[in-house]
Amino acid sequence: MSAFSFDAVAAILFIPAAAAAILAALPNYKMTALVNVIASLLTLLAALSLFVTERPAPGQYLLVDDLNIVFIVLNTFVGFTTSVFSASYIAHELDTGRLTAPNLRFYHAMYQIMMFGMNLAFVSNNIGLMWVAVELATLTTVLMVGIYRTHEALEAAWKYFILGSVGIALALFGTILVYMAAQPVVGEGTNAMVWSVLIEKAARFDPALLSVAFIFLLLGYGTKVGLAPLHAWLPDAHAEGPTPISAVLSGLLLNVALYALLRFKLLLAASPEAIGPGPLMVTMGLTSLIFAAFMLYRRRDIKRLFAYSSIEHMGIIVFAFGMGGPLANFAGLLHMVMHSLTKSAIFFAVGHIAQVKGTQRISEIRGLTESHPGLGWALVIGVVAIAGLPPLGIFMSEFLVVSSTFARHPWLAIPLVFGLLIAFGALLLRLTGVAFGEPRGGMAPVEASYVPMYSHLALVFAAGIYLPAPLVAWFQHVAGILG
Amino acid sequence: MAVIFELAVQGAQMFSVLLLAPLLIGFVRKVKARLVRRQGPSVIQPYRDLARLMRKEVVLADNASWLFRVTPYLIFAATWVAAALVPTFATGLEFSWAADLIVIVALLGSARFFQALAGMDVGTSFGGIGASREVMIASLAEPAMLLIVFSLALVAGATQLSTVAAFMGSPEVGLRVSLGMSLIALVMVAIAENARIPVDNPATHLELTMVHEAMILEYSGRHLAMIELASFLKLLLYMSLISCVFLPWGLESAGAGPKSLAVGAAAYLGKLAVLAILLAVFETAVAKMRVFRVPDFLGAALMLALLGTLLLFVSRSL
Amino acid sequence: MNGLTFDIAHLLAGSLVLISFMMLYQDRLFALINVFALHAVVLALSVAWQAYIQDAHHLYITAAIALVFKAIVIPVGLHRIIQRLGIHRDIETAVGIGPTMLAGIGLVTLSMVLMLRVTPEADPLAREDLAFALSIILLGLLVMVTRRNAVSQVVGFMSLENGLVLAATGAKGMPLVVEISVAFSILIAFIVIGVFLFRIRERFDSVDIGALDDYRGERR
Amino acid sequence: MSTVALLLCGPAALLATAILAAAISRLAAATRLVYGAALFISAALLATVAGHLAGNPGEVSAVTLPLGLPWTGARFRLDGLSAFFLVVVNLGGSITSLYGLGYGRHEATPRRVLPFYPAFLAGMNLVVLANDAFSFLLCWEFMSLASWALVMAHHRDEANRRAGYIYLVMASFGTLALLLAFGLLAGPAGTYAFDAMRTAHPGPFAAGAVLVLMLLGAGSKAGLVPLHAWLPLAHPAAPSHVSALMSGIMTKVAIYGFIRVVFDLLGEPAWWSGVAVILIGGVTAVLGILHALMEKDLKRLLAYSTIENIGVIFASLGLALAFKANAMPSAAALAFTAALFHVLNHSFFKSLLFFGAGAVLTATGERDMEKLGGLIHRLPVTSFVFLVGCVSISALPPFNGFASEWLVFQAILRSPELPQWGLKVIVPAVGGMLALSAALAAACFVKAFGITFLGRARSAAVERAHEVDRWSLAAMAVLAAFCLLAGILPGFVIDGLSPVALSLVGDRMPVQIAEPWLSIVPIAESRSSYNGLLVFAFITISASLAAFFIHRFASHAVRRGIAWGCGFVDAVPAAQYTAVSFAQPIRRVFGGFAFRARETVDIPAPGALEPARLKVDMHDLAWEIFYQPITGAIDFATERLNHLQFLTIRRYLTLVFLYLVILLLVLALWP
Repeated sequence: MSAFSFDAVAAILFIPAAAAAILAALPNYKMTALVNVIASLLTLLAALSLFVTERPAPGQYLLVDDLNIVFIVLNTFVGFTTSVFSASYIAHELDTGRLTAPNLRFYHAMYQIMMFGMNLAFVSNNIGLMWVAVELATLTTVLMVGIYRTHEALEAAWKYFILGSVGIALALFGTILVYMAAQPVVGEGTNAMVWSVLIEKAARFDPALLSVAFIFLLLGYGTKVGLAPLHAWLPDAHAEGPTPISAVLSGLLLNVALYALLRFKLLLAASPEAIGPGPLMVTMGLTSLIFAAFMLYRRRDIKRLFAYSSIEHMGIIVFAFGMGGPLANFAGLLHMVMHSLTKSAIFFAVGHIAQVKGTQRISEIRGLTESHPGLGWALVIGVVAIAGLPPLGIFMSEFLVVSSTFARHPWLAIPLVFGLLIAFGALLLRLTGVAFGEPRGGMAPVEASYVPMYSHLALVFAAGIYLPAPLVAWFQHVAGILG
Repeated sequence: MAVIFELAVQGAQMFSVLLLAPLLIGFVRKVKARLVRRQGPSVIQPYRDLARLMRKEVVLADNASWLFRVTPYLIFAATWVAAALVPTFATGLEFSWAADLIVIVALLGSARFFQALAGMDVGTSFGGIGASREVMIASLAEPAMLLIVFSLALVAGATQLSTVAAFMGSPEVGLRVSLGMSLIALVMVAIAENARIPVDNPATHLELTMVHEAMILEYSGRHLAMIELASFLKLLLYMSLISCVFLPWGLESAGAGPKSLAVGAAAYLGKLAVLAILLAVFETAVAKMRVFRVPDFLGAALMLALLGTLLLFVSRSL
Repeated sequence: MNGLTFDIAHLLAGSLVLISFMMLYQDRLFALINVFALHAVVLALSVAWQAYIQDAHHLYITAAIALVFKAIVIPVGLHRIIQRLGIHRDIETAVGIGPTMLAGIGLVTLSMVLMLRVTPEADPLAREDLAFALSIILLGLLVMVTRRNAVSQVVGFMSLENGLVLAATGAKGMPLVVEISVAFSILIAFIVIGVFLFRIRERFDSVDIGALDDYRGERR
Repeated sequence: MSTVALLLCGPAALLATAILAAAISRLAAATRLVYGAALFISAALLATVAGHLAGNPGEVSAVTLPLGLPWTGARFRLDGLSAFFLVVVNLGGSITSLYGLGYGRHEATPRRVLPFYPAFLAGMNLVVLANDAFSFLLCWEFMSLASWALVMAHHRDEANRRAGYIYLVMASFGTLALLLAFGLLAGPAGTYAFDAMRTAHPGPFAAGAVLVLMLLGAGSKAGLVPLHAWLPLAHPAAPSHVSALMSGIMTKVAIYGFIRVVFDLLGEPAWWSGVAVILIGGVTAVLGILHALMEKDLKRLLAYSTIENIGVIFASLGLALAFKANAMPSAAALAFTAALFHVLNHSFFKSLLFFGAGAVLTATGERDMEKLGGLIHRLPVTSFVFLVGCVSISALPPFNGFASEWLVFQAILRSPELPQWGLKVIVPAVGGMLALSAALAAACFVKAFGITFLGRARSAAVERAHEVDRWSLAAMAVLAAFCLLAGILPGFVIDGLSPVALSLVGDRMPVQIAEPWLSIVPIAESRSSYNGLLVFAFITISASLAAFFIHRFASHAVRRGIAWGCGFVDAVPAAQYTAVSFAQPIRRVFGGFAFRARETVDIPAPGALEPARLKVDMHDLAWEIFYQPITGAIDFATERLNHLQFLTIRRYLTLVFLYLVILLLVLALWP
């Protein structure tokens, strides 16, 4: 049994890696999309099998615990749906000639490497390994953002690359500091990087070192999370890359970095004299939320608009985790899952829209609910969901965050509510323009399946009405772990 | 037996106000005429006018609607009911509890509502002028009236006219500044509501400042008679209101015997005469004011009424 | 550990900081690159020393990488790029030298203060090394943000990364050091190639520039 | 199966209908099907509640579904208050659906109305039943969302889009305010069930904060000044029967929310809370009706008058709070009953009036009164029922509007017994304001009816108009009948409301049905009493007496001729009095302070041929004082921040660098 379960973890890593190799080698590019989908599906199945099988004991490099299993399943699921969406999307790109066959092979290989990197980051029990994995995922996305080779795409990729590298460096320094803090206690060697070991002995680590370390980690991984003012790469990367990549960036990569942050937050919380991570995260969260909310108003590119909304939501999540406590942590986890699903669904919709309308400029898209009802209403539902209106999932998490915060620290809730309202105003303003009014732009029907989009929305809707008890218990347990 | 008697008294009041109203108007006109050294028409002239109007045919504008034809009866009915519910010579009539002071004010309000509508029905400019000015005046008169009611209710602890009258008759009222203010305010409101000088001139036509007359400009014959009679009743109503609240002497409860009722009736007539003369004197003494001075006039009434209410708190230290 | 080894390590690390200051001082590209080569050499020495005293032989690889790749290959490459782009004449500091130096001094003190809060029972060598590494990193960032030219930004980044390597090697028995240094060298190679391919002087024009002029149509 | 569980089937069925409607909305029969289903379901719900009330009004039944917030569950509860509002909602809902059966057929884009209409009804039902903060807010916002979709039904019109936008933003502002209020009530532990909140009494500061937040949250939905700005935009934008629901019913649901929290969950109020609510109510009433008077768009006029009635209701609720705070339960019961009675009445006549407006719209395609007129000849039935609505809303006896306002005044007349000087002085003043608003309402509806239905036709559209379909007429007739019945038999309503009052303010009004001649006596007969039935009887009798007398003894002759008009003959119908000119005297009196209205007349030089012009400019002060600064501030902030989108990489790096240094400094200075 345990043998098989170990296979499950291995499979999560092995399948994407193998798929990447195959895709890179595959001569027939028509096959690539299909292979990509299949590989993602297999990965998803492997991830799901983690539920039924018993988990391996935490090793020096790999670990499966209650915290990361949530992320893994979410990651593989969105990875799968995105691959389905990407298949139709890329086909269209081929027709319009924005991409060529070799591009395509490269693209799909990269896709799988990225999945590999993210899965590795989730299952790794070694902070060094986690760092490597996160950076691997980041660099692959850099290459994919630049895939269109247009002036803007290259600039976006470059910006992403430079800021990302600085983030990488800072995060690495943080990791080294953690090792140094651990080394006197745990002893030299790999053990001083094994998370499950660290978390036990963290109380005896040097608090000052840990504090400095956390600052560097916060900035390093925070750059990936896209927290203001480290966010600069995010909007352009979302706007200029292929839409499936935007979906993956918003839905998954941000989560990966966030997950890393959470791990270190736990570490820091375990050592009492060290600087409290809560206030820092709350501050960064509020800053990002309010900043992004204001930035939403002047956006002209629809993908950049939703990129900023991702920044806003990351702000909310980081705020929630910063607040801590069972309610806020529960809300944070829920919000993260819901945001991944919703935002990727929105990007699916946006991808179709951009393809039928032939533009990403908001001002040139009008009356979608009339010209493309299926698409338009999906966008309406998605934006309504992302804006935190019921009966969709994000409403529940925002309800919990705001009400619990107001009961505990009223003065923190005021800016939070303020930011939410500002962001809502902006999103609704753009939605009204895009979804209603005289139809404008291309009228051609969409030849692609809405299944991924609507399945995400359905999940979000269901979660807003009813959370199954096991899931709730799970989340509550994890929230408890997060303290 | 008693019930029948009380019903009889109620009925007596209903028809007596109907009969008295034209006489009152005739009396006022007579007095006014004499004050300006004119002979003036006889006191019963209003009856003659009404009778003649009744006999004449009705000339309807082409586009007059059913509302236009129904309204006179509605106005008349509402005013008559209101007038019948104000204690004249006796309090506590059989049906007096069917409506308190607020209801009476509101009944007059409904009459005005339909009158304004009728004014707009034909679609002449004059009707519009009349209606719009009437509602403007009413919108100021009614709050004033309500505040008067308020201070009365504060003093007497009721809005039921019979109770108020009985209380005002009782010795413990004494003389109160606030009551004086309410009286003045009530008089001002009454003048405005009855379209008397200086707010409006009941005896003019073809004047751009007219209000009441402008609304009923299109009426003729029996319809006009109804409306005229209603306006007569209204004047009577206000006079009996003032008399029963502020000069409640001689008012008997309806249960009392015929003799005391007769006394009450005599007293009532006396009060009416006095008030009529005062009205006539006042009207001859002052001049009609511009329509857009009327708000100031009524605003003053409103302020007086409010002031009376607040003073009452002080004097009573409620 | 005896005093001498400690002093030598200390000396090397300190001289790295000094060289970072020298970088701040340069306002010509060629000079900057040369100083950076020196920086790399000293780093190589210090890494080697660490390898010797911790007798961790894999660290020699790191030292070698530093020496060959950073001290020779990259600088040469950058020289050629500069000639290609023809920007060797540029005076390319965004902020004056003086303020930059002051800021640098401030940063070094800051890192000292931070590290002195670390409890002394931690390995003193590690502590000192950390203080220096931190200041080198901060100085590297300073170089990046005070220079206009992509090339000098790359140089700044590389010096930053030298600081990382210094810290990593200073940490006793830290695994993955070699891998990391290799990974970083590749990263840097990418950056350099990027600069070369895209002819990046400082930046592309930003994409969303059109939105600068506000459009009243959508105002409420 | 408990009553509430039975009741929950209703909204469920409505939601199912909504989904069905989304599927079949292309079909021709869809309209009839959906409205028929909605009618049936609402009627069934109404019957269930009526049965419950008839059986055991005091009984409370609750149920918890395994939905919504996991550890709280979706709780629903039926008590006196929710039962009453369920009656309001479903009575309105069923009659509106009846109207929709006819009106819906004129809908150009049924696909944008049919799915959301049942959802809207379901949302309102669920809000009234919800028994925990999460379900309440979820249903509340769902209600807003559904109505927003309905407002956006005619989305090609720029004005409607703007209305929908402002509406939803204001709605979510309100929701966030409610959310904060519930956060305070729930406490850090997060006990979101209403039952738990009821037992836990917050401190004075928290209670005050909750009251303010409720005024913001529920008030913004109900349309309290200055949060009303969205209402006159959004309500008219929707199809007329939806406008009726929004104005007549949804605002009542907002009031339900206010009552539920402030009277039920919050515990004992402080006396100043009464002051706040009374003042806001009075101001809202006066400003609302003044705005209505200045309108010439029929539906917007109605929307503004909704604001006035909401003001009256809130003032009365504030009185109830004040009495309750001073342990005067009987007076509190009087004020509270008056408020609920007015809630019911307003739901009647406002729906009726919006239906009428809808009928006019279908008949003529016009909402602008300046283009209407003389419709009484074209739409006899509609004009009659509309007249009934006008009389009722103008608070004239013997109709229902008067009965409830009379009760409000009776409650005001008990204010001298209040101990606090503030209340003593404020309440009479507010009483004056309410009287003013009542009189202005009469003026407003003289104008509405007179300009729209009387006079001569102002446009060709009117000439072509003809009476609307039977369904609409039936719906309006039913409502008119209700207006009269509630007016002449108020005793029954009052007694029906007594359990609610008993449960929330601790006392009830004396039993009314026992009174002789079915008159209503709030305190004592010697003090005040009113008998709508008798007044109605007297008026009819004396009117018919007079008519009989005249037709018996006087002449019957009638001659038609051209209008006399003192000899002036208005050449064109356009020369009639218009809505604007009708409002001019009142604008002269109140416009100065209410709208900073300025009138400028430019009369051309003697001999010049061009006409003289009267120019009036008015300002919506609420808009200018509250909303424009906010939007301006947002614009400014976005303007400034937007530059951050266009920095060079070096500048971005600088940001990161500075942030790092700052954090390190913080750490260095950390104790």
